[in-house]
Amino acid sequence: MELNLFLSITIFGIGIVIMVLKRDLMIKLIGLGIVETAVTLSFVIVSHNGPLPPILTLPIDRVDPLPQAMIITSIVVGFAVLSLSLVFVVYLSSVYHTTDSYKLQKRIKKDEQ
Amino acid sequence: MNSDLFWLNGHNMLLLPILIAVILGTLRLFTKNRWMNWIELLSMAFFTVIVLFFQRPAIFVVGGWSSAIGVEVKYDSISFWFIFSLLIVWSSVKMRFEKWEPSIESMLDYLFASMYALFISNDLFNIYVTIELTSLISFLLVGHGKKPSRVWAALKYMLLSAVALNTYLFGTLIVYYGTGVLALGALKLEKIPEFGLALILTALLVKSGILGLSAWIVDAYSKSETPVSMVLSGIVVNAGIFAIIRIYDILPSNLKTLVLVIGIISTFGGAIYAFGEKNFKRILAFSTTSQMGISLIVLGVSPIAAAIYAFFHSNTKALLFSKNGKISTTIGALSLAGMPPLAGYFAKIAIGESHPMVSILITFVTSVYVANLFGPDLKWKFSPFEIPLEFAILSLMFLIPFGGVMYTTEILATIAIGILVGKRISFPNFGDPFELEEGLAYQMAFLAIAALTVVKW
Amino acid sequence: MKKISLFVTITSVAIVLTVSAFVAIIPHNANHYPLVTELYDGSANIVSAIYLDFRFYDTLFEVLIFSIAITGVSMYANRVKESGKILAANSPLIKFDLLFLGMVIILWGLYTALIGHLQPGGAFSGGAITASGIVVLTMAMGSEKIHKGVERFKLEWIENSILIIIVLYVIFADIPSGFFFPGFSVGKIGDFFSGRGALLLNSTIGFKVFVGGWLIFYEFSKRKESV
Amino acid sequence: MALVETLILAIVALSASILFIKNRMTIILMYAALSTMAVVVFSIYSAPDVALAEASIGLVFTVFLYMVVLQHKGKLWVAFVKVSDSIDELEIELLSSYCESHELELKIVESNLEEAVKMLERGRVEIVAGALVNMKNSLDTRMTDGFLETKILYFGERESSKFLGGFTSFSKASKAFKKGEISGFYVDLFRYLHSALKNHTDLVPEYEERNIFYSFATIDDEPELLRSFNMYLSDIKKEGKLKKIVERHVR
Repeated sequence: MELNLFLSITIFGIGIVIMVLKRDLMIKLIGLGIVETAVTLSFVIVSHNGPLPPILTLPIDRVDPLPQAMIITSIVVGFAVLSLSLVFVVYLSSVYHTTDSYKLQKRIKKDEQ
Repeated sequence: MNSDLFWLNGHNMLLLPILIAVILGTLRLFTKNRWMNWIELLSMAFFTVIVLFFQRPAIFVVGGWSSAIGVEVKYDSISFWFIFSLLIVWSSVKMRFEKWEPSIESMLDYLFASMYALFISNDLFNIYVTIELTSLISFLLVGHGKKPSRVWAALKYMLLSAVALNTYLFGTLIVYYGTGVLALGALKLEKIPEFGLALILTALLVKSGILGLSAWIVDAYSKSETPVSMVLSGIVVNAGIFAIIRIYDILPSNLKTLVLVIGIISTFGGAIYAFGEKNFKRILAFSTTSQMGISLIVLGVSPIAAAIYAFFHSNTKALLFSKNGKISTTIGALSLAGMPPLAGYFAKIAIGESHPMVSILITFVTSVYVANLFGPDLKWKFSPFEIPLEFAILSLMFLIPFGGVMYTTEILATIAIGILVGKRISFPNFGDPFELEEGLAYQMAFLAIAALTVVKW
Repeated sequence: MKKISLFVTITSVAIVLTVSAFVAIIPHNANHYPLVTELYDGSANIVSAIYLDFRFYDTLFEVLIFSIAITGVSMYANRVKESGKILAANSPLIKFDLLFLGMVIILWGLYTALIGHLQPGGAFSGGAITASGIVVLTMAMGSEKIHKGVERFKLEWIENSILIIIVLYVIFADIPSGFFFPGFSVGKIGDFFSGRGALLLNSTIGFKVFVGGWLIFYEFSKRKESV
Repeated sequence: MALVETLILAIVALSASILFIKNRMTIILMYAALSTMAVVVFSIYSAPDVALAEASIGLVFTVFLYMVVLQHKGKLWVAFVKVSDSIDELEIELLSSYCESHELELKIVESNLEEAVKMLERGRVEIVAGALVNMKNSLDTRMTDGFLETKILYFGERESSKFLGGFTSFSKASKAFKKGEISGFYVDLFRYLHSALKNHTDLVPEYEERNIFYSFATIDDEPELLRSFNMYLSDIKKEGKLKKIVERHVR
């Protein structure tokens, strides 16, 4: 595979490892943001098959506009998911006073008994 | 529809329910009145039934562009079964007339719009957008209520499916990189890079409630409110399986075998987890994983059979999750186990034709955990919202001439033995290794397996 | 258990990376979109032509996603009991500078949103820039004074009713063509009134994104420093 | 284009270095730097729309949200049980000085004894204060070291007697004891003196047990909090500050 695409897949994997390794929920969300950045990067890399931006240019010497339009959609989707999960984290930490996921799971298990 | 009145041709009538649902959902935010529910029910039922009865199988491009630059939508018999089950479950949830705030009601309308749009979608990126919308609505529904543990279940669901959908997007990108098209109809002719298909398949399996891969399913189903569980298990869980059916015939053969294997694992693993459970909703959650595995097995036989199976399963599971009374629970449980006059039996015939032994085995494990559903707290009770679900379960009886009747006595005997075993023997209860980190680990492990199956060194 | 899952994750990510290094893809270099979309859609910026016209079907769901996120944030933030606020800048010079900067950013965002069919930009980035202008204004004036506007103008209602405008545009924009999604007049390329409904959609969706960003920031700034 | 490869490699290095960093603020700033580099890559690869959208939504507004939500000062949640003024003031002063020395913000929730213990078990608070004694079978949570010596007064028979007989206040326990509902109970000195001074109780303790200490109850899944608090107590004991504080409040 092309080098840039391979590097963006590497960033994808690192983001997921951050989501598993780190116990703090905020940092898990940062890892999710890194995953989304990697996807955006790979879309732009694939769309770049010509020198010029897709404004008033011939199809021969411009980039492919379709992946750019798609990734703008998914950037907005990522922002929506981020804000929702952030408000969930705020609510949970206002009840249990921690954002550490292990402690949170323990306290919720105790709370349900 | 061939008769165009004004500009309402087939294309527009196919898209009309989405727009009506969006308008109604937006208007619903401004009013608290209960009669608004009636308006929503009647209008959605009217426009959807028009589509279901008069629409012929067809492929449109939204807005009438050429297929290369527009979004392609496709209506066929698979879409028919899924939209039919969506309409039934959605209207039965609306008929409960819960005391919800307007925002939740409007979200149900948006959910109808997005699921309908998914069920007619024939474009990889459009499938992504609609699945994302569906899952966002379901996060909010899961967290609704007073308990904080619900919010934790919703957050877990959200993080897991966000990772899965980013994986899907990456796979879509790689498919587009190799072929240059997104429409599934045109993809059949191209030579598709299989790595991208492996990524897409992993993401869709995570969304479709397979055991382990979708680690959110147990908490999200067992902790949320009753109508929310009905919505999740009757409507939302169909999203993944529908998308898998759509992409099934462009999958390479080794990925098809992988789907079959994971289906068998999920069928029996989910059943084994359900054996030891005592909690009603947790049994049903594990049974959902098991049934989704069965529908993956059926998918190996024929796509339309899988669609019918999903139809039967969503109605049955919605009826069971309502936990309304003895009648509904008995009908749902027997239909789940595959009692001959009920829907589950005719849905299982598809397997029975090719390999009967598997069908008998599935019936046995299902009836073993179905026996645990009948607790002491069930009452003789009946509510009007059950009617469409029960009618839908009984309605597949008219398939007798097509499906044919086979193995009736064997299946009856198996159900009896299974229920006896479930009543007598008490199985050990395994804990649930389905927390957030484990779920991510399962996803990545399956992704690695799928990548190893498609790679050519 | 957690250690095992971490180990599994790292090994499988490594496996996926090694596999993807061996995957060979022949790039297709697709470029389906016509010259400057003369016949179909008059907008000079083809990305805007795609997500406001050719694939507006996807953008409709995208707008739905955004409004659902706003509803959810305000729904769940009301459950949080703690409260905080952002104080105004204390020195008048900094206050004036921040005010000026915020005004400039808001104007820039409006321009970006409105001109999206001729230049890079468009509804979503323009709306977000305007919302960050509101954030800068909040740093200057303090959160109470700014966020009075949210209650006063009933912003949520306006922001929701924009969806109806969009759906009506979709239904009634191009009746003669016999299809739902394309909009009205194509217009000349580079013209301000070009690109079918680009101006209407950019302004409405941009306003929706702006209000949505403001509402989200408002809900979070009421629960300042709570994580 | 070599510049783009170097930028993407820098993004890889930044995201990998996040794995080894603990501090949240640093991580968020590194994320901001990372997406800034991504924006530069987009604009080099002639994707101006994506660059603008990522810069405005994915970079600026997201970082604004993180900065607003993230707290810069930890909080210590304390469930406080009122017993009598002197011991209450003493405990408040100890907790607040501990918070000052550890840059924490003290949040106090007032409640009665059993609710406080329930909140502690459910993880709603991290410390319970309110004249709790660190002797066995008093509370089944982790107790810190003692900060003030007291006595335990036994009423009725000593075996099978519980702390306040399982009641929340001394008066209830004594009423129940007079009615004969409980065979016996024990209470710490301050609760006894408080109610004895208020309403002249005629109960006299049969037996008293010495070298018992007042202490705080901490939540059981945070051992580091317990350790730091014990270290703090031993430090101020060594300095002699503890003696001063105690003498200021308790005669």
